Amino acid sequence: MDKKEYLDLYYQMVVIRRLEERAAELYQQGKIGGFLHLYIGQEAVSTGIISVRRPEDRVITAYRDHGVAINCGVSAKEVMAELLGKATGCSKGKGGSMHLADVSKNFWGGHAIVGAHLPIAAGLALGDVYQNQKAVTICMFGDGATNIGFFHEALNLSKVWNLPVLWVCENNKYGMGTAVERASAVPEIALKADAYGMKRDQVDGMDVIKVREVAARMLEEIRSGSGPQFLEVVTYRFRGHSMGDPERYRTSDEVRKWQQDDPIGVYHNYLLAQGIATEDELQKTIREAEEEVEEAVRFAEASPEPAPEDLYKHVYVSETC
Amino acid sequence: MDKKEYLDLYYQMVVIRRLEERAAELYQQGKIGGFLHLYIGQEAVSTGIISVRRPEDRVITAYRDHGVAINCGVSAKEVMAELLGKATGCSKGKGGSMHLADVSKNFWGGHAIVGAHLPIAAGLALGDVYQNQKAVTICMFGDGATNIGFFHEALNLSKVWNLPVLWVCENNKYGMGTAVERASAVPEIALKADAYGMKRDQVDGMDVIKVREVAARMLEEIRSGSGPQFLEVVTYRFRGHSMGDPERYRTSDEVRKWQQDDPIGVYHNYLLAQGIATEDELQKTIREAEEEVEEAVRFAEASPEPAPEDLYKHVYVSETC
Amino acid sequence: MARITMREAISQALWEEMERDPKVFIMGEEVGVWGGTYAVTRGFYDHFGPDRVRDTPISEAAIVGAAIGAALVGLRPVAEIMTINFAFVAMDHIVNEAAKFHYMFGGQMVVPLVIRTVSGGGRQLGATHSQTPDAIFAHFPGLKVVAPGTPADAKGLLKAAIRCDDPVFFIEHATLYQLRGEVPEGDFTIPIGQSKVQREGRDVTIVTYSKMLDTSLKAAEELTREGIEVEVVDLRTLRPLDMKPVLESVKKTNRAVIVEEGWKSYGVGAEVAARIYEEAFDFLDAPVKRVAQVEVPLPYNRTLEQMALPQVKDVVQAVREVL
Amino acid sequence: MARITMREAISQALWEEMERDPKVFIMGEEVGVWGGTYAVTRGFYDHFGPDRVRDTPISEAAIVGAAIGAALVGLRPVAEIMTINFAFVAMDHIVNEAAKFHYMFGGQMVVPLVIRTVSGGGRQLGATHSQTPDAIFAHFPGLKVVAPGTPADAKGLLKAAIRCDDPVFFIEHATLYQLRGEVPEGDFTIPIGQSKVQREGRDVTIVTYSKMLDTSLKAAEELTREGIEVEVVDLRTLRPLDMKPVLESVKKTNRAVIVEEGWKSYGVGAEVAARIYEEAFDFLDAPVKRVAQVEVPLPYNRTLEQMALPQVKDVVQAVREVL
Ligand SMILES: Cc1ncc(C[n+]2csc(CCOP(=O)(O)OP(=O)(O)O)c2C)c(N)n1
Ligand SMILES: Cc1ncc(C[n+]2csc(CCOP(=O)(O)OP(=O)(O)O)c2C)c(N)n1
Ligand SMILES: [Mg+2]
Ligand SMILES: [Mg+2]
Repeated sequence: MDKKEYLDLYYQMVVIRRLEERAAELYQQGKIGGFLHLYIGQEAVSTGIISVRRPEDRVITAYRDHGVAINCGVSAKEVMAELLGKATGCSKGKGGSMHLADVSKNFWGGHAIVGAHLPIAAGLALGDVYQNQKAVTICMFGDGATNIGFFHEALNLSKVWNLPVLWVCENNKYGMGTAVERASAVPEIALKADAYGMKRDQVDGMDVIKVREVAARMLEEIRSGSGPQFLEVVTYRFRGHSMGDPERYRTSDEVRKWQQDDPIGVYHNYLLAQGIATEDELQKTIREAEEEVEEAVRFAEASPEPAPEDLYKHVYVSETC
Repeated sequence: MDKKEYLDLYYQMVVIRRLEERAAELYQQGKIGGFLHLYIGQEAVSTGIISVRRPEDRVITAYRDHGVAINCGVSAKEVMAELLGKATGCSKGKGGSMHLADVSKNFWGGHAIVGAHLPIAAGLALGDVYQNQKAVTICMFGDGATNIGFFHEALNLSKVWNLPVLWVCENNKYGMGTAVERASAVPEIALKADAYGMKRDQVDGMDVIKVREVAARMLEEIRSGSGPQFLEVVTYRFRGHSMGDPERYRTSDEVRKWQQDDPIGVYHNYLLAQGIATEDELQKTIREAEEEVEEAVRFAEASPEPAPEDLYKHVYVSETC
Repeated sequence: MARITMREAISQALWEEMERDPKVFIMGEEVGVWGGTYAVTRGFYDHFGPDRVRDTPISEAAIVGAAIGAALVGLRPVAEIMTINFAFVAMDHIVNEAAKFHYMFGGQMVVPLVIRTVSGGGRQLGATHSQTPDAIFAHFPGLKVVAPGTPADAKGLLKAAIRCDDPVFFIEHATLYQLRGEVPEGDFTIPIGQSKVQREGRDVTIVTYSKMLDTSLKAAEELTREGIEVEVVDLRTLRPLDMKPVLESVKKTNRAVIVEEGWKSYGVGAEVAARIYEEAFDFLDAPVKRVAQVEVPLPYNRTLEQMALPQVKDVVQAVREVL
Repeated sequence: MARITMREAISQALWEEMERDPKVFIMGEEVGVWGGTYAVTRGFYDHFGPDRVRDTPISEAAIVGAAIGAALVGLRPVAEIMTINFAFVAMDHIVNEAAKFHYMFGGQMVVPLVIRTVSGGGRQLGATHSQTPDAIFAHFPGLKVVAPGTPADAKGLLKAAIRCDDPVFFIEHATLYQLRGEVPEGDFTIPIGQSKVQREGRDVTIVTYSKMLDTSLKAAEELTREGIEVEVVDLRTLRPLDMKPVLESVKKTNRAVIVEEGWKSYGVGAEVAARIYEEAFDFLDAPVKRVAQVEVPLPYNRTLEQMALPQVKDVVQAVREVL
């Protein structure tokens, strides 16, 4: 990586963080509705992984998708506009926070039924294999999602058909209020890969560089025909499951402990310690990121609502066929 | 085991074999309808396992259920009557071959949606735990069933809640026409238990004594609080998946090879070799078993059809509640 | 009578039944430590303990499946499916197992199971999380489907459901939890399978249920000012469907409007309309009107979403049209 | 025109589309080596190879889910769900994903997917394996639901479904595969969403689809002997539902009977009846009759099963009753 690339990772993480902090405010003001699942604390995961994907590699994730969208190259404007339900949003205001997508960026959503996108990810990869396209599908999901049947069926199918999928479990320790060990027979999620004869690894998700390195290796191996692989990324969400979570299931001490490993802070220190960037440069980067987010907010607020007739559009590609 | 017990296992296997051979004939004559899945070749599996269950232990299986029913103590009469759709059948003629059950024998069916009975098995065991009853639930299913989501959810739940379930996979090498290695990421099914941190074992399913011994040990451990365990029984079905299977997926050579290990033949030789029984005694046992089956056929044929008004019965326990 | 919310009424029903019968227990996602996503089971975990208020993994099929198993051996599980949108994941266990065992095994198995779930749109949750597909569950014989519209009905029907020996699919509405109403003190049940006149009137019959009862009552209020007296019949149970109060009302008013929140095609209104015609054809002075959701996957944008959902004004207009 | 079976017609449609377009492929349980449980894809595996005729594990959710994924990136998968009874296992992917992506993501995703499945009772398979719950799939906007009743329609509609950019749930009937009919030679499609008069008559309109078309035509034959001329309208597509030919017919005959194999409550007949009343109320001389399955989980015993299923005599009687 050259310096620009290092700084770009930093920039992306700060954009995600700031965008979500602003989204939380807009939610409180009633400008964003529905569910809002913040990625704060987990930014290093998607930032690290997606930094080593190629444009032809496909990305698909769950409803905790703002960060993934940004990392895939969806503009903060389009993300923010979608959160505000505007016609300029990446899903034209019809999807909302949980259903972001931008097919032109090879970002396939934003899926709100837990685990349902895993078989779909296998299908994306199948499409590439069928059409002799050399691409990997990166599929991200939570620890909680590993207990639903979809997970099992998708992983099994991907191995039986040797599909190029990188399965990424973001183990943030809880599925809503349920701690991993209360919901999963094996608390070390990576072990689940053994039931599918799949190569697996585990990495510290608070360190963007470590995540990036592991992902780079795995993606390369998959590209070379290894078949699907499984990566458990150990991370933590600093905020509630979604807005309005009473958080009765964990102590604030626990949260504080994890916040000491804030992925942005960790990376900040790393860049300084390695002499890759100066504090001034990082501050400048932060200001630029904040400016991008503020502009996104302005853009989103100024954008038009979908037209009433949009309600009836896109139910079918064609009524008659 | 005393001699009577040894001979009883032999007797049960011959009843199952003979009952199914007769059922196949009655099917050809149009007296049995629907699907008929024969257990021929697999008799040692359920005979061995169920021989060590206690009355309070619950048994549940898939649609290949004639043998399991017999081993659980359902009479050949009631099984045969059910196959003929008679009012005297164990499910009153409403269930048919795939849906045998006899709750009074702690046999909970006969389930025709692949894998759907696995979560139900977990629930039976949960019921026992909840009511402080010391019983194990024995849940049997095929190799093909290990690829459906239900399998995953049920095994995971059983471990998370430490439920007393013995999961028994009858690996007969095929799910319909699909060989295990074409459908399962790991061809050695027992490995799947590792994803649930479950104790596991594998046993030769053509040898009723071996099956019995492993099952006895596992049931004992589960009774002592080990939590769920997983047993893969390697076996083979000598007949088609159900009546009318074109069997394009395997060679007759392969079938013949397995038939050399016919579980009844293997056990027959074992009883002779160990000096437990004489050929005469075994022939007498065979004749008794055949007589029971013939009587069952007579009983079933002579039994009445359900009354027309039975069509409307048992949709609800009570229309008003 | 106390004036309490729907949430309190449902919570009371569960609490009282659990106190009454040790065989009753709750299982589902976030029912325990969290206190229920809709706060219905808040305090239950501490009071009844983890064995009777069981948090589950995210495994809807296993939730319903395991609850069936426990019901078979004599317990009375209340399985919670967080929202009806996730009930599709457990669809097989709901319609192929719970609904069929009693019949298919010749009466020897009994499944005294309640599946509680939450239906409805209007919260900007987008297409996957905003459905009201209640009708499709009511298609299956063997299952009972209940969907109350008032706190009193919710309490009485939930208690009846828990005591019922048949599997009951119990549908609450996501935006009704704050609705207040009079609820009798003490223990009472309301039989499943009885529709009820919730408001009397002579001019038009509105047939409705769940959230749309509230919407219809508001429309009725508005119409009073025009001198139109609407009778509102609440189905309360979708299966078995009790048409008696509906038919009596239609025979009196000779006009009917059916109001449901779900999509119109193959919805609840279709069945109710067909039956009204079958059994009161000669009494009708105008075709029955159906008010229902615009047939699109519900969008996130609030304006569009509200356009798609049936509103008081839509009901008012439909009533005017049948007059 | 050649006189071929339904099985041959469906098989031809698949074969020809696979020859025509390399993006078309088949996936499902036993579609390959076995040749299809209903022998529809016999010979396909040898001809097209394992990449285009993909045997899958028993994983219905993954079958539909993976087919959706492949469709998103430009392929045209034909996913087979062995019978509709197992479609409940894949319900979430059918109604929450396939049906919603195009709308929910603002039009940017397209899901040109066909799900072929087999519905119907009458083969003594017992309650879990004998359902005709077609109506519930038709409740979801975003999905198209097709259920042909003749070999020609099956061929033309299946080809149209494969070429269609929307997800199509294509329902075949388990006991129709041997049914023979005239099928045009060569390549042709029949548009999805068009009902069709399959027999002309002046006295009564029967509205039906799938297997019950055959039953209805037989009833019509029988009624001719009594001088009653029945017009039979075949819906062919359940969503979008084309009422035009139905309404035209009813306006001519003034009487209607709806015949479906599934359960009556919340079934296809309810929707069709409701729409007939909505749009042709003044033309009706008698209430519309619905002939449907007795509302029980279908029993194994042959006599009981046949009692529960709609028979020619039931249709004949219903027609007599509306006259
Ligand atoms: C099938 C299904 N069941 C339940 C839910 C409700 N739900 C939404 S998120 C969630 C927790 C998921 O946890 P995890 O997979 O760990 O992801 P995280 O939220 O921690 O990122 C649940 C239960 C759902 N959306 N879909
Ligand atoms: C959910 C579901 N999918 C498909 C089927 C059709 N089916 C019936 S048996 C079977 C094969 C099952 O194989 P396995 O589990 O190995 O059991 P075996 O028949 O070998 O005893 C299939 C695919 C079904 N009954 N249920
Ligand atoms: Mg999590
Ligand atoms: Mg098998």
